[in-house]
Amino acid sequence: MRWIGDNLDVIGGHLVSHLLLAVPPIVASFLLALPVGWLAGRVRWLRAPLLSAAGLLYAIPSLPLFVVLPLVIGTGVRDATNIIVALTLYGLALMVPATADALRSVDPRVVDAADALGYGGVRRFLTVELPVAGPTLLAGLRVVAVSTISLVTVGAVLGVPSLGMLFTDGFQRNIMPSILAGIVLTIALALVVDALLVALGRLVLPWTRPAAAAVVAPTQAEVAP
Amino acid sequence: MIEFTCVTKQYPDGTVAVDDFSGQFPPHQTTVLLGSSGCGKTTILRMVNRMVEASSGTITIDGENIAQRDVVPLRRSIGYVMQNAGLLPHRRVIDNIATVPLLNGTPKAEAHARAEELMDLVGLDRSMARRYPNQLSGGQQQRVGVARGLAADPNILLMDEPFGAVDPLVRRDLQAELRRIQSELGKTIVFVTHDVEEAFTLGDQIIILANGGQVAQRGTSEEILAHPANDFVAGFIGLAQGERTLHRSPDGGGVLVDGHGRAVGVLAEEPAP
Amino acid sequence: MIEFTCVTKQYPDGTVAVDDFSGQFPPHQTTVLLGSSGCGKTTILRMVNRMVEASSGTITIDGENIAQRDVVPLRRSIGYVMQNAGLLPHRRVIDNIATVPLLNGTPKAEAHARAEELMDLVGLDRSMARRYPNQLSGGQQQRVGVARGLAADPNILLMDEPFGAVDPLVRRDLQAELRRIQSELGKTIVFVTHDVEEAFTLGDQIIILANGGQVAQRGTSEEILAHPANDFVAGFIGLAQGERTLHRSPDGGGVLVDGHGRAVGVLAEEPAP
Amino acid sequence: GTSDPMGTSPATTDPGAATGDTTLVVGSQAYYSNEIIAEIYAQALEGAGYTVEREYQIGQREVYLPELEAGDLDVMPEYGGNLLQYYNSDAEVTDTASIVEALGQELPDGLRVLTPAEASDQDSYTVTRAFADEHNLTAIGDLAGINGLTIAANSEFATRPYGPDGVQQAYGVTIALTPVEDSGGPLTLRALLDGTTQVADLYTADPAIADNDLVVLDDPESLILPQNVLPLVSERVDAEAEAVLDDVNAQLSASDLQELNAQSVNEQRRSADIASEWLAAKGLA
Amino acid sequence: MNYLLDAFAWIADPAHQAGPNGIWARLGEHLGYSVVGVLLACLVAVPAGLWVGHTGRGRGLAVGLASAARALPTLGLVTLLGLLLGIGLVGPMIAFVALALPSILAGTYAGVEAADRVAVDGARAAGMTEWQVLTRVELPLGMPLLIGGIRSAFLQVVATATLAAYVGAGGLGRFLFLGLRTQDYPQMLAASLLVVGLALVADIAFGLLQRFATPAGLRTTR
Ligand SMILES: Nc1ncnc2c1ncn2[C@@H]1O[C@H](COP(=O)(O)OP(=O)(O)OP(=O)(O)O)[C@@H](O)[C@H]1O
Ligand SMILES: Nc1ncnc2c1ncn2[C@@H]1O[C@H](COP(=O)(O)OP(=O)(O)OP(=O)(O)O)[C@@H](O)[C@H]1O
Ligand SMILES: [Mg+2]
Ligand SMILES: [Mg+2]
Repeated sequence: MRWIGDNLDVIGGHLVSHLLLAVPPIVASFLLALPVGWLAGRVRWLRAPLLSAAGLLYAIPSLPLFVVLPLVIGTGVRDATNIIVALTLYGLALMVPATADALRSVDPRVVDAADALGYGGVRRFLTVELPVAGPTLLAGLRVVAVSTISLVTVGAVLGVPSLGMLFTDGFQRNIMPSILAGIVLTIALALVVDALLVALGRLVLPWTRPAAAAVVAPTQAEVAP
Repeated sequence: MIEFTCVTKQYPDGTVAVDDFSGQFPPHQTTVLLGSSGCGKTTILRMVNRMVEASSGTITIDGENIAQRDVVPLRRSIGYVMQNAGLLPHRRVIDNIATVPLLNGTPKAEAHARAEELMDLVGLDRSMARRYPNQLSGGQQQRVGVARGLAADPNILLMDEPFGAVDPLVRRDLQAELRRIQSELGKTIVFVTHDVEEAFTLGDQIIILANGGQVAQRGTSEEILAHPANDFVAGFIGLAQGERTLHRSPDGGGVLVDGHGRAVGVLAEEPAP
Repeated sequence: MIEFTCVTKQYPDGTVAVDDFSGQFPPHQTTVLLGSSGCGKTTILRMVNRMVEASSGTITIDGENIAQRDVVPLRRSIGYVMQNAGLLPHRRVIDNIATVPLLNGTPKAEAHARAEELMDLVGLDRSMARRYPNQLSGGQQQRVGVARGLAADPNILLMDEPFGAVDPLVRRDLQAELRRIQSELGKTIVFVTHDVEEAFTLGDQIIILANGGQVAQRGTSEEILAHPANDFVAGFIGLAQGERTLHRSPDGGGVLVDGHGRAVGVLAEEPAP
Repeated sequence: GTSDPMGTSPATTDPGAATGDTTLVVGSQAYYSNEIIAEIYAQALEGAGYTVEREYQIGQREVYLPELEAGDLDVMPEYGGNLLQYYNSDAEVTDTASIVEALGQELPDGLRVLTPAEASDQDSYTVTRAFADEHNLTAIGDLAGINGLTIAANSEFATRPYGPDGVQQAYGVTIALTPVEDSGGPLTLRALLDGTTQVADLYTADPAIADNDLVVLDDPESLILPQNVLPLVSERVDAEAEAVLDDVNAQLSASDLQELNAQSVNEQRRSADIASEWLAAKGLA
Repeated sequence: MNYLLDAFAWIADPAHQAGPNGIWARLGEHLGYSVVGVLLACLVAVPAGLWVGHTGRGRGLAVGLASAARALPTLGLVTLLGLLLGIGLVGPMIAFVALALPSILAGTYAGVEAADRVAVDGARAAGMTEWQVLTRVELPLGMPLLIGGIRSAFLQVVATATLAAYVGAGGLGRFLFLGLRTQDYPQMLAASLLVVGLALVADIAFGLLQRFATPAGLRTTR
């Protein structure tokens, strides 16, 4: 444990770079998944292939992806761009199906009502379907955020600074506290970001607040003991 | 005046929901489309604001063929109240009511002021303005739906079983409210229901539909009750089952019972007021 | 005979749904619990088969305190029909009907044979036996629900707004069917509804409930109509609004109109049969 | 021309405008021992008035060599044999001098290696003291005739001249490979210590060898490539900087490297502290 | 693109296919590790998920745990377990199980919860015991979601099972690491392609299974 006290600056630096590496792919996969998920929900015959393709992205082993991706996108292996693009791909693997589900789960009666009120197509998508799908989108985004933060650590193998460096270095030098600190901080960072997303959700999706739902007609069914 | 001429609707899966329907919905009156489930009531109603496109035939509003009009302005010019209120769950009550004026570019303050007046009109407390739909009871949601339908001050109001999902006490309230509002505003209302009582309560004119949007009879409730056009109509409104043939109960007390012996009401000796 | 003595139900969240309810449901009769939404009807009903446990008070069936009985055999011995049928979506109609006999270990062939008889009884074509619930219309599903409730030949049948979700024509059919079945079988039925007409049609005894399961009045439909116990009851059954006070229409033809001028029926001169 | 929003890669300076620039970028592998050497180089260069940027813990050669070629890195501590092998896996050389010479031809334009140090960190056939005593082992050839031998090493060990095929030919030793991919790290060591394998490929500067009293078997046929430490540098390393690095390398002995590594692993000290102490002790500070 | 073609050529080369170090053997090992890892995870996650879904208790805890398990960095876990356990399959297997847990747990309780509440209520009122409610109603109705959870868990484990080779075990990771270490990129890519191919086949198989497990009554409509 002494090691941790002696290396707080190192750990802190890794924590910051970790966060900076994690945020762009989380945002990017959310934004990119919107059109793809929309397409998967809208165009019937595209649905299965798009969702399968998204699922398979997740099956690409990360190490080779990090090494080969630069050949495709023309960056250096250790470039943040490389890591961000790779993590965005993994994020899409999770976010595309989540988005498709979320958009499909919008009550068709709400969409119908919007049509009947005279919403145009784009406006309806942006101001009705998207916000109404918000809670489900948020659930998907939370999964993406947590797993992206966990995946950032893999970059350490290539020399991209992140909490993962506490694993590689701690491993070589047999410093258990280093590895443990890395694991604990990664999980903590993920949970903090997750909590922030939940808070953000309450802010931008005020109608889903539990206090709001409390006045709804109560359910009839009580689960008997 | 809304006028259907030989309108047919066939859905892509081949279902002919409405077959050669013709009919007029006179201005400033409530026309009720009455019929059992699946007979095509909703389809007819939704053809008026082109939520459903007619397969053939013409529909005119004040003589103008609606097929020539842009759908978005057409829809904004017609009020539409749906069974489950169809409110936007992510908008506050006040914004839900003001939806169409806001879409039309009315300044927010003005739209909201108008929405508050409408809340008064439909009997909603203004304190509910900032709630979300899921914070309201079913009956309150329905009132919001009616207010929204009236927000752009449309000449035409389409109502598709608007009170179908609320409990009977509340339903009776809402019907009374609608009658009051209609007596004030005099809109052209097309009202869909499968509830005979409701149709008789609200309709200036009633169109009883059989399957495929076939008109079985049209007229006022009294015309229909006194002279049902055929067995189908008599059965539908309950005459055939003896439910509308009332007898004095042998127990006395002026209680009237129907053909099943079920108590229905009390006979007042003086004629109708 | 089912008997409630001073039964109270408070839900974990603090809602007192039923407050000190006492009452009897006589054997071989239909008792209707009538009241508006949230007044505690379902809670009372579900305490009979211990789907809801009473917080205090005793409930006995034929003198035996149900709290002493094992819930599983208790529930299997009582038929239960729910609003939306509550069928198992992954079981065929025939298996849905035979659920309880199969649970009780009745051989499959025998249980199925019995289930087919029940299909006849509730007016379902046997050809539907191998369908899944989602391949049936709402009214058909409801018939399956009734058949399932009767499958184990229970003495008691609990029915919670069993016909609430179907359209009025079908509903009238189902009510007639139930009356026929009851006249054949003579079960002890507890029937929950918020529809006054339905209560008057089906109930040998009617218990009108106010909030918290407070008994506002109990009696036959004629007793209640002739002598409503108080304003609440009069309002609830529509007497106060003039809906049950019928006048002869000035148009003649024997048409009777209510206080709103709505046509309700035709007066027959001879007294009830 | 690479985009770099996070600022994780070195400030790229246009190679064309490099003349007179005294900022040098020193990198290291993702290997603590390499980082210590890099830090020694870095501090020595700073002592000579250079501005130094540090890019440590850069994965493997496939990651940092392209960056060197691209001019993003200027100084990288390397190991002669492996570096040559990266560019030419068929190279048949066995001593440091010829390795340096061969590198002169194999290295891409713009890169060169400087004078190697005595210190080296090379592959080995290492056994436990008990196993060595039991079978009377001092050299690899003594393993011949022992049945069921396995060695824990990285997977590429199989393709090396000193791998199972090589020792079979040169020494008549039959040995199977258990691939463990941590490059002689803790897993390899553990496999040896808990008897999963009888032999392990540890790097000779690994302090674990002394700590666990392990025996490094001799290689009289010189199958194992020497891995002397040598700086791989870019064109921006001028004569003056070269002299600084040569001075350091002249003092870096094999035992020094082991001692430096031991400080890092056993005392968990930072490379910066270890490096500055060593430089001071050698009078290079 | 060239690399990709070379990778396909590498796979097609018969010399790389047969034998204990061949593609088929490694594929078999890889599949074996994945199946075992996912099965072990099922052993824990399915009962736990059923309990959470059925009783509604511990849901917050389950969600939190699933989230934490998702955040658990595999690299950290593998290095930690390496230091603790040395080489061998045990360490990676623990990592695979940890990786598979969240999806299976979430799929299971979501599946049970998604079972139509009215149907469940009806089953209970008909006199089913809690066990019968769970096994005859909630489980069959929740099966598609449960299998969906296993499906995504399996995909993740297949991708990660390459790590087994890091600590001396087999699987397609062998090709991957050898290719990486010797700059034999076609071999490394070939390994990745094989992993993705395996995932594709598994995905299709699970898709069929999911369709097959969807109760007939939920599939057919009028
Ligand atoms: N989008 C559609 N595609 C295919 N068939 C449809 C569609 N919408 C309705 N139908 C069919 O058209 C017929 C008429 O439907 P419609 O909704 O107009 O009936 P309705 O009278 O409103 O019934 P309800 O009282 O149940 O609302 C029905 O047979 C229905 O199944
Ligand atoms: N599980 C529960 N937890 C808390 N409160 C409940 C629960 N179930 C019912 N309630 C409350 O108890 C009261 C009575 O409910 P109950 O379902 O018995 O009414 P009901 O008369 O059947 O109404 P409805 O006609 O709407 O079915 C209501 O206020 C309801 O909100
Ligand atoms: Mg309709
Ligand atoms: Mg109820």
